[in-house]
Amino acid sequence: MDEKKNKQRIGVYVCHCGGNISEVVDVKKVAEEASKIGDVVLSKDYPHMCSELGQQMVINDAKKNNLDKVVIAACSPQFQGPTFMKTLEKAGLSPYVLEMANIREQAAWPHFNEHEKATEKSIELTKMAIEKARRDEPLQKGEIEIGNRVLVIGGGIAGIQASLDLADAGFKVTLVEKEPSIGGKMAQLSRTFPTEDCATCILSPKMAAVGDHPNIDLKTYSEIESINGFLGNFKVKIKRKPRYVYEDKCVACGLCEEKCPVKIEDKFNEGLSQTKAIHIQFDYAVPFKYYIEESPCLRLQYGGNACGLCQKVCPQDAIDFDMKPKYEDITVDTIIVATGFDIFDAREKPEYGFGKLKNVINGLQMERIIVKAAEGVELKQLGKKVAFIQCIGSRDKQIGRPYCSRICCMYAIKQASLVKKMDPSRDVYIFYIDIRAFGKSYEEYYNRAQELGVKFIRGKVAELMENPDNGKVIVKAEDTLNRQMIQGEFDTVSLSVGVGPNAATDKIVNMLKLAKSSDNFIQEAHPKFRPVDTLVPGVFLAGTAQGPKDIPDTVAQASGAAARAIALMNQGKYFFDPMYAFVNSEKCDGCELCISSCPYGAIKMENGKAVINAAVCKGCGVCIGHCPQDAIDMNLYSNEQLIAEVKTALESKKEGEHRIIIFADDMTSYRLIDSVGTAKMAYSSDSRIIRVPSGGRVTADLIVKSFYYGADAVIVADAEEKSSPYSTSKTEMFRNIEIAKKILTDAGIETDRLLGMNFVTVMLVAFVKTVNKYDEMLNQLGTISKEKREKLMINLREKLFGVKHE
Amino acid sequence: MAMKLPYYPGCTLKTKAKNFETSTLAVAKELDIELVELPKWNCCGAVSSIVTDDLMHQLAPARNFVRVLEMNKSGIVDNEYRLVALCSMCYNTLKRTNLLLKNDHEKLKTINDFMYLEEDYNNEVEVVHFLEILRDIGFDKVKEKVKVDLSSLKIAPYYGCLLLRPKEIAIDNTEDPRIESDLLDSLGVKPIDNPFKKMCCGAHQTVQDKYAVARNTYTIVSGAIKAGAEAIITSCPLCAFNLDNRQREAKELYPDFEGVPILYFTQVMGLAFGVPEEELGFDLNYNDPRPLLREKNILK
Amino acid sequence: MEEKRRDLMEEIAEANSSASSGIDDKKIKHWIHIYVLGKQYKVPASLTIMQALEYAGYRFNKSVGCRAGFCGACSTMYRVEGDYKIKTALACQTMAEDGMYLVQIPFSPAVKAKYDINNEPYDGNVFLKYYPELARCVSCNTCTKTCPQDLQVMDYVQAAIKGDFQKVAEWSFDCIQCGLCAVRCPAEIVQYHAAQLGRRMYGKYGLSEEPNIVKRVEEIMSGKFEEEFKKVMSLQKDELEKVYVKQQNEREIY
Amino acid sequence: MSKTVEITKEADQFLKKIEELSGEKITSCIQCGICSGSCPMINEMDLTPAQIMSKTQLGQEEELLNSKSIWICASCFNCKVRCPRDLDLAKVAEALRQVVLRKAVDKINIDAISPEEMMELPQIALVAACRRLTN
Repeated sequence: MDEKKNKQRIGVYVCHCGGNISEVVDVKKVAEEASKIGDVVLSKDYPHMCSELGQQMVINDAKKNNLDKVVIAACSPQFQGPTFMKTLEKAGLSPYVLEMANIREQAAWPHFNEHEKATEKSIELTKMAIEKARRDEPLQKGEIEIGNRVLVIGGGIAGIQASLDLADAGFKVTLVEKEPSIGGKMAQLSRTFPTEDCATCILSPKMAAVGDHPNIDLKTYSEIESINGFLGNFKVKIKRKPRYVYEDKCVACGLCEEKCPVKIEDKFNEGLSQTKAIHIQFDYAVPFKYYIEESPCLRLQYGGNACGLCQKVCPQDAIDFDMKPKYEDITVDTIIVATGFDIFDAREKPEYGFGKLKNVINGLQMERIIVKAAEGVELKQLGKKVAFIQCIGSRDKQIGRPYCSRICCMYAIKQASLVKKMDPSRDVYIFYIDIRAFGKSYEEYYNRAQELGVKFIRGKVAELMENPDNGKVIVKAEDTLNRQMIQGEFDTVSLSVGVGPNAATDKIVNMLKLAKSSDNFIQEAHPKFRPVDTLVPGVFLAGTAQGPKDIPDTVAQASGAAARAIALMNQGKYFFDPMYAFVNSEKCDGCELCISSCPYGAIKMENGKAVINAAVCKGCGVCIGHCPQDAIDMNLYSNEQLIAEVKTALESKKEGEHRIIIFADDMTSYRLIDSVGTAKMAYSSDSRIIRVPSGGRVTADLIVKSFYYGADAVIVADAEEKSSPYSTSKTEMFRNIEIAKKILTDAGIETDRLLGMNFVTVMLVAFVKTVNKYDEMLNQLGTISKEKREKLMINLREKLFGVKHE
Repeated sequence: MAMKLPYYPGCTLKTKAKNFETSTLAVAKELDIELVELPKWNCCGAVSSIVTDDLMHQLAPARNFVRVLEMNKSGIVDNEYRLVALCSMCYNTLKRTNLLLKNDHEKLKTINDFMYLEEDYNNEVEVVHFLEILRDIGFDKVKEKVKVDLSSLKIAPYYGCLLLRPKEIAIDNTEDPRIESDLLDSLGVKPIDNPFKKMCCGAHQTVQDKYAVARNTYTIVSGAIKAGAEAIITSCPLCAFNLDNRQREAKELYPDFEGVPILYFTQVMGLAFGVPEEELGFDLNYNDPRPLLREKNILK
Repeated sequence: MEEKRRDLMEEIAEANSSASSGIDDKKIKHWIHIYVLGKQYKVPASLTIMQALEYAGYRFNKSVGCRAGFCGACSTMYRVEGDYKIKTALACQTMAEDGMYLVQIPFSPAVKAKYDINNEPYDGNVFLKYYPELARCVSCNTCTKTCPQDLQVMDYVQAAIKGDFQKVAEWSFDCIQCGLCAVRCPAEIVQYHAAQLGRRMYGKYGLSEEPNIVKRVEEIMSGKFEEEFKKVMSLQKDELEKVYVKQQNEREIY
Repeated sequence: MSKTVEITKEADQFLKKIEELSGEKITSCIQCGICSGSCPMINEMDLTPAQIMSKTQLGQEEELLNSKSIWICASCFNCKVRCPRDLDLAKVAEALRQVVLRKAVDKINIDAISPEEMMELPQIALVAACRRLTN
């Protein structure tokens, strides 16, 4: 390393920032101090580094003095970092050999009233940057080849829309649907609010389009078995369940169904009618082909030559009872998850008697009844008095579904309007908690329903009972606006059931290592700005898999997901910062501890050694603290670099002075500290901020060593869980802190000196208070004796990992 | 080898509901369960105190838990910390205090400090209801003991509140309980589903406003009758009192109201097991069930 | 050893004599301080609380009775310096200690129910019928801690709630009705009256008749003692005194 | 004639007091009224359970403490197991009762109960009544 030192040629530039810095910090002195450090071949100060001229100067110097590292002491790297990285590229250098000393946000501004200190701090920050730069590698941007193959999981309206958009844009889509036909829940619906146009009429053309789109490979009655790999190279195994009918041969003549002796309940009609063991899922199914349901079919149950009538009558002999599941392997570049929702099973709320009282139905059954009624088929008599009960399986902590399902109010209003229109003499009530008509022209639709004479009672019905004499349903509730109990008998009560993630969702979530939000739906990358992305590159969300949605939102989001996928694939390449961890295979002893620590499944074992997939790794760095062999390290924030920064920060600590080392995560805390500076909020100038990718990157080892090198207090500042891009960072941070605290205690050092904190970017005051509190605390505690500090290092690795690893 | 369990009778089972206790002990014997009464147990307080700052009323249950510890110490029971309650109110009160002390170590400490004359309680005890014990040993076991054919009887289970609510103490699904009808099934009795089986009888309101309670009694009992029940079973002496004795007031309010006998579930078990009539103490039931039972040739 | 013991006995004798016969204080070696109604008094050691109070100049016309620990009239409540616990005692039975803060409880405000046990059914609910507040017991056990007779008061209260006459009667048998339990009870129960009801009911219905008593009652009824009675009634005061003394002395024999 | 409720500082203090006593976050009630629908004593009540919640939020102390409802509540917990916000109204009612009882008020005079009834009542009835209705 020493001899490496000698080879380096580092250029240092100190920026005045047009007075912002120079009015507080003695920039000349900073430049002068920097120049004294080995390998610094030039050190200048300049009014405006970010100006055209400033950048040009760097380029020229770099070429003239063939610099191999550049340190710019100016504003926050969050601010002008990207600019100067480009500058370096222009100078023919790797953009990753740039280090910035943040002397504006971290020195000049927060310590504007103590010039001395500000200058000292600036000098140290610059030194730290130099030491980090010294250890920078001339890395290049990582990149992956991406093709144009997309997997869409789920053939509901979301999946259909996304597939069509992608296919139309010329991408190759594989659409996988577990049911025999695409269409999803929308296919079951009667009409759509607020326009009341029939769902079938607007859906079936799209389904047909999917059916015969050259760019769409439709795989119905199929399930995803496994997904491996990553962006640009997802390996997918698909299970084709046996239909027992050859799709290519079947012409849907229907003879088989006529002959089939086995009647079963029709799931598509939510069990309100019957169909045969061999049937087509519904009238406009795509593909419009027959299939046999396994369990009820006599032949498939008893084998031999039981029944088999369908086979006998089939003119196409398309029926094959020996059909087996087929497995297909495909490779895709991106994936759109559109697994959709399931309605709440009202039997989980027995007090409403669903499945027990014959006149209590759920919202989806009501849809089917309305559809069929239009066709002249009466699946169930609705009678003259109909009640809708809202929020069944929504907004209900009792069953762990505290969220609003968003669609129930509107579909109930729609259903109420339709049944009222069917028979205006009907008395229709909606019992609600709040009517949420949030969408475009929804409120107006709500109003039309009121004008039709639908009565809205604000009160949640507590339980339903049957009048044994006439089988009618007794509904009792408080009219909370009237402050009176009201009661009535109804011919039909429809439970407006809420929605939850589809039963198939978890399987997919686990395969892709996606995150789930507290409501069990899939977590998007950012609730505001990345609503259809996931944290897994190349995986996008469409429709209700991400949360309850109505059809317009679902379609919009589906198109959004398609667009995001297209934007990514069109580049043909995927670039990413080389900020990833890697394993030193000499040191690795294959203990596999790191594998479980990685939330993204980026680490795999290859012939006895752990290997990290750079493309999958997000660079959170939590794995590093898990390696007993110290075999894992990462780019941009290597162990050596962080230690060097810590050392430098503490070297020039004077007698009686103390230092608070603050590790700040790049995403949130570091920016927060910038804002504190920008707001010129003063905090202890004894603090030294060290930028890290995540709180979880700060290993116990690093913390302990910080104390060893003379830190009097260490604060690890990480993003509040929700605003952190790294799912496990918070927990890992506290894990490391716990370990470190034990070691501190062993050495007789107060654990109060170590703090882990989670911030969001607006917690300016909280930050300032914390740092100043620590400043005061240290005034009392004083510095840590040398003996104690040395005690820390005795068998450090054993202390860190319990047992000694050979 | 009989299963020996610490047993908490509760005040009422020593007085107004003697028949509940005698019948229970009788059927327990049949099932080879020995219910060992807690020494010097004290009244649980009947209702659990539910304001945050009232510890005084948690004392009574806590003391009884200490009694269980003593029973184990002195070897009266062998490492058996399940405390069996019969009366629903006692069950609820004991169980809730037990939960409270499990979840709140501060309060547990305060109580232990206050009861400095007793040995410390450290959440050893688990409060269970006799019905749970029956379910644990299995209703099929119960079935084996049936000697008398009760198939002609139509009985509606009544749960009331305190076996089911709040959820954390429920012995069965809070909204759709089955345990009592399962029991009746195993006894060869036809269980009748009463939609009002979970409705509160009015509990202690019976003291200050008996007619308010009578109105509930009317709803609950006639609900059962409408469903075709000839009798109702319960496991709570207060429910029993309200559903049984308050039929008197109900008749005042609703002249055409016809009552039915109210039985403790253990009395029905006793009948099925052929336990001698005197141990079932039908004389204490306000509406005498014996005529019905004779008419069905269950009693001579 | 012997020596020591004698000294002690002398001390006590001395102290007592000084207390009762008011011999001059100079002779007394051992003093303690007590507080009565907040006022400090210096009194000789080794007196009962009652004697100490009298030494301090209090004259009892209430809170005193048999002076032998039977009548329960001299209930006392006190704390001792350096101990938060509130203590109870019978003033005539307990030695005064240094640093006692004392108050006499001449009477506990308690209403006794009126009943005629001959017209009461032998039914457990009788307790609640006359003393419904029993139902308010919170099992705090304060009564037991308070009882100067060391009775398990809470237990017999609980027995009363359960309507167990025998337990109430047996567990409350030594009650002297001092009333301290009732004064301290947070549920405002009058334990000792309930206990008395229990004992009476048990006595009448719970126990079988005692043959000797039956026999003696018959004798009385049949007028067996009329003669003697008349004789005594006819005596003059001085003669009567003689008889009394004689009879008392005969007592001494056993 | 409808009267206007003043929103006062005291009102909030009363709310806080009840929230503390009951341990329930009364402000999170959404007034769905399912409690009223679940209440077995509703026909005996002047204020519905849901009203009790909203009035407590507004700190209408007098109206609440004088209401019949808080004394009719039999603590059957049917509202608690149904409340979509998992609030325990039985606790709220008990808290309100305690506010009254702790002023050394008894809601029933157990001495006034007729001897006949006293002989008939089961122990638990009286014990429970004392716990819920006397101080």
